[in-house]
Amino acid sequence: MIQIRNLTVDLGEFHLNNLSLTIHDHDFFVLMGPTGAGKTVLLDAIAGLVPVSGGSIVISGRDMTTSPPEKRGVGIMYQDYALFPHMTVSQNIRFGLRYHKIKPQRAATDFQNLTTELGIAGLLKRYPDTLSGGERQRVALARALIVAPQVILLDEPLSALDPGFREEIRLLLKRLHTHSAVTFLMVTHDFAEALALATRAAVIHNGQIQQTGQGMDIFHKPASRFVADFVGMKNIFPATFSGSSAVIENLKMVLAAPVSCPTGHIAIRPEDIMLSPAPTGLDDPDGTDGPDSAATGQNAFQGQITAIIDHGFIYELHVQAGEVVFKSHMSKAAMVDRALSTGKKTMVSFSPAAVHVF
Amino acid sequence: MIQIRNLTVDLGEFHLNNLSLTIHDHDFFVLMGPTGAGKTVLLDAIAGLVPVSGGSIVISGRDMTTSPPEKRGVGIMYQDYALFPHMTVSQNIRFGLRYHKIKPQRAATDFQNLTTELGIAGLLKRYPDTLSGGERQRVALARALIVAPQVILLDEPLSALDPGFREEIRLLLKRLHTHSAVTFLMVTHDFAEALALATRAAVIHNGQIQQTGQGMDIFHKPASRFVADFVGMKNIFPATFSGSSAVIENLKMVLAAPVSCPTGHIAIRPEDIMLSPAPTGLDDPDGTDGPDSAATGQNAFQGQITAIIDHGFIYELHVQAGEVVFKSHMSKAAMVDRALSTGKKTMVSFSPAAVHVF
Amino acid sequence: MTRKDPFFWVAVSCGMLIFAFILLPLVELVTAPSVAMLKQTLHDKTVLRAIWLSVYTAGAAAVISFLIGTPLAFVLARTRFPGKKLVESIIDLPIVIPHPVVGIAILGVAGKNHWLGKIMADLSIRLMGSVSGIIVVLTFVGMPFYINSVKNGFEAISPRLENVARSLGASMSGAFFRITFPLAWRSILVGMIMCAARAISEFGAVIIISYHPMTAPVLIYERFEGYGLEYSQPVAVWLVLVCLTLFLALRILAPSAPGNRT
Amino acid sequence: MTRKDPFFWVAVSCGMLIFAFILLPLVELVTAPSVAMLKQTLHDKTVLRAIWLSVYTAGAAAVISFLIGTPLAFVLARTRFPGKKLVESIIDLPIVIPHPVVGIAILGVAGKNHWLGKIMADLSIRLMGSVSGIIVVLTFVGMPFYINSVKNGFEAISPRLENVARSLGASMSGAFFRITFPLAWRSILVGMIMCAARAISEFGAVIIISYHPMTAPVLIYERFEGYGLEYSQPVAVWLVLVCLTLFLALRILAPSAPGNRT
Repeated sequence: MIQIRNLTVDLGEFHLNNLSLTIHDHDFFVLMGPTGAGKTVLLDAIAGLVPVSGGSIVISGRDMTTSPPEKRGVGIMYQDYALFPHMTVSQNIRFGLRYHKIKPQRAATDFQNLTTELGIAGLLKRYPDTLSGGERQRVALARALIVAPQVILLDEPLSALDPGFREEIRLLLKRLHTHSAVTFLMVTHDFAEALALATRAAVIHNGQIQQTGQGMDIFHKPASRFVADFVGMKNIFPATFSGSSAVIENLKMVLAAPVSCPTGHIAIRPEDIMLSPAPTGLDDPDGTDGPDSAATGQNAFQGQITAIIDHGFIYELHVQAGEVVFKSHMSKAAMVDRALSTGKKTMVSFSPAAVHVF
Repeated sequence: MIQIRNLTVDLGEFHLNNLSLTIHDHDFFVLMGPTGAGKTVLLDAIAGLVPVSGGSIVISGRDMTTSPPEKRGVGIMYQDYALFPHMTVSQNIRFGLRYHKIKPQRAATDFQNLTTELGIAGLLKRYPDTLSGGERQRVALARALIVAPQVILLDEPLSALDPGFREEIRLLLKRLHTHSAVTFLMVTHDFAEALALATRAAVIHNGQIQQTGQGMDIFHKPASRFVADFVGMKNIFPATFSGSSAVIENLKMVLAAPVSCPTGHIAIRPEDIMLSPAPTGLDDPDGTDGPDSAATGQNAFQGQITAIIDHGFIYELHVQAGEVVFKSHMSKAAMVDRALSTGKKTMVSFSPAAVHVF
Repeated sequence: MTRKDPFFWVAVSCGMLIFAFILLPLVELVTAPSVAMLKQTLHDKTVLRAIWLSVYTAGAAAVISFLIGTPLAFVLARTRFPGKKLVESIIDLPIVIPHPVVGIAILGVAGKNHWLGKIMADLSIRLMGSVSGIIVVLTFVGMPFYINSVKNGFEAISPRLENVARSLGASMSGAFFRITFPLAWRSILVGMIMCAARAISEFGAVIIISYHPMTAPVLIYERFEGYGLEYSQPVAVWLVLVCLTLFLALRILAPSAPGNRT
Repeated sequence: MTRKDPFFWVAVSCGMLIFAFILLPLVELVTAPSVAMLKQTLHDKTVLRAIWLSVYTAGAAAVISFLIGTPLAFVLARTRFPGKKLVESIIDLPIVIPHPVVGIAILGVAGKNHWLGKIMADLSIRLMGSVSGIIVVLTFVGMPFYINSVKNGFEAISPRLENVARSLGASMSGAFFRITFPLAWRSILVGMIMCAARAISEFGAVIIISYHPMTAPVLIYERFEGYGLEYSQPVAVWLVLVCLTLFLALRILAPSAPGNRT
């Protein structure tokens, strides 16, 4: 078990601010957060690679706050794999063996098993710069795992890989976790990875933990404005509630269930916000992106498009209804076909079930 | 009129390869293409800033192929605006005046009108590094326009701006074009910009023009594999046709209209590819992303998810049906709700109208 | 890097040793002569004349480098051509030639056996034992520092600024003088200071070309040889102060990575 | 940059002038002595001894810099601390001190008036007129070049490699000797060559410390003073060849931006 209590690290740009977190033995714990949130600093702090200015780190009951990295039993795998370029694959993997009291015969067996399991037995004499990204990653994993650490820290292990490879490595990580006693702590900014791998997860922002729990819980029940934003709910508004209706600015809307507290926030995913071309509420007969909702939805407002932002594969449309700006996502094709443009009047609608309250 | 004939430029990394292009007087011509396609090299060649190794550039009937930049009457505005940092806004705008035979009184009036129209009359004494991105752009526009060039070249004028500003500058560019006799040539990698501004457009790739025409024509009727890919049709397959049906690999599908030639390509937008969870063809009752099509579509194949790629706001799913891999886009929420994952069996469907033939 | 490891303390000890090695002689040099002696040295006309000659000739070398080095630095910063590496190596050559050899090499072409020497003799230009000779050798040793610094300065200015200026009607020289030059003044100044700092320290090449008139380093050497350590120290202190002033100006003007310059 | 503009031709002319200025003296130097004379010079024991002394002492300075400069360079590359800029400035100081002043400053602490000189006298270490004295001044002038080069080399190696090594159980020194050092050998070699190249050219500081034993630059000076230009040139040619070999090695080993080093 890793117990982090009120950890404070100050590296100028990057910092951790009174951070507390508990990771149980054999968890596959995934820490999510945007770039600069402090994810890598936290890993470095657990590994003992940055000076800690306050708080404590206890690993398996021993206070490791000021222990040097080599005494912690914590393996680390960086995003760029950090293989030793002047050593062969075999030398890379064996690097740590001399520092651990592992019997030569045991070490040889472990080496054999690991390289076979990771599919790198054929690469042993090659140098890192001749390997593909996926191969490097496997070598880095083998190097970290052969010394049997208590914890292995993974810094965005999938983000530097070709999309086609990710799936394969994801399955490999899951298998390695299942077949070993090692606790995995992985950081990522990709939600899908977290959902696919994590036994538990947390969201970090500004050097502090925002929310801890199951991946699906965080996705469906964000506990704060930041987490709601992080899981992709672009429409977040402070609201006042009465029964199962909510008021934001001057717009009143229906919720799926009654809310007890009088004030809070509502959040709506941009995919759940429908735009229908005619302010009369008439259906789009083309029907490629769910016009049904516009017809049957109980929440519908008249608005005007104020901005169209290109996000590469989709457009984000900002629609002002009263004082409120709703953000909706639309495919390029749908936008071209409907000839939407700034200044155009449109209906905004969403179903009560799409409104998340926190 | 700008007539470019067989233009060849070789700058190592960047090159133009026998490129021909005609731009009419007072066009707002938009040149689209991916990074590295040769867009900026073409602008630099028209402005006379790179050595040309073959072909000719004729501007308003005069062969300018080897003229120095200062003799061409071609203004240029770079993406980073390239304001002179050691001069005030006023000095920047007036920079070109001394090289042009403009009467002082006329120049003073033009200066007044331009700065007023562009809303920068209040910034004249400030230095560029104190200005916002939008302000810098207006100053760069004023500097280029005050010498009344025949042509103004715009290098991705909107890409460095905050999304909120883009709309404003887009309208400004349209107004400036309408109110002046200047020919505008703009390069961009954003389709929406092209559609909003262009009177004519072209797609450039690998130093050559791929297709020229109206923006909407290029979007709806891509003439080549590259253009189809560029306008976002991720599913492009060579196909054989007979009547109104097409065969790709071993899959037979229905088209909206009969095709005369026996072989060619078909292309389908990833947004038009629907996935339905049950291989029985049963509808998804949730209905947020158009399940109707799956039920009514005449083209439906059984497949298996082979990869899930995170594109930030949406996921791209690769589904293998027979020998063919279809790519579909799906929102994060939809994917989480349906619990799709690699290896899962699913139905792929799309309407005959979604299949583009070329 | 944790402060507990013995390795860290080995490194710190090495650092202390190096600081002592560098600072002890310099501190001793500056503190050995009494203030009265330092003041008195300033009344010695020979010393003043030598320091002034050093400053003046080093300044002249910097100005000459500025005049003929700036256009070359600009071309090197803005064009690519085959053999550019060789050209840059040739410009760096004076840095690696041992200092007395520089003097001997220049005297080699200034003598009457060489066509250049004959032309100079016809024009009654004499390098041996003359101020012009000193300026020539100082320019020779200082020029590479000027060109490298200014080339880096020009490279840091976007060619797009010149492009825009030309599209607005300016000729190449117009764009250079109205845009590039005013933006590069800082690196030009740094280059001139580096050139002057290198030139003012020069001894080996100068003593070959000109024992008289005497520059400050030659005077220091003469005093040392003729009268011993104590008499050379006060002059040395004043020269070091001039050099440190230049060094300080350099650090202030060129704050980024000035480590391996000068 | 178009080749039509007059400005371009001004720049090219300046370039030609500078090349002539640099190359004419060097070509004349190398071609003036006949091959027979050059060969004969190599039979002169004094010349051979002087060149060997120069090579040997410069090499010793490079080795000393390697031994005590490497740990300091590593600490400077890996840590941030207040006053780091000052420390780096102190390391650069020897570059800006005029060369004869370096010799005088070092003699200042080696004399019997200084506590350090007394200790050295007790240990019967003599700097004046000794090989150890030459090595000390050459180390003084060469050390900054070594430290700056190796510091840059260490900075180019990702600290993550050391981090991983430590997470695998290596101590700080283990990580340094098994990872960082083997990866930095190229910049260490470049630093040693730069240090040696600077040291082998040194004249002003050496002539103060030691007229005898005679290094090559001092011998060239002596021949010039005693016998004239013709007698100094063959020795100069051989020394220049040694320096150019080092320069070439440097260019080959450090291909990226070696412009303003050496």
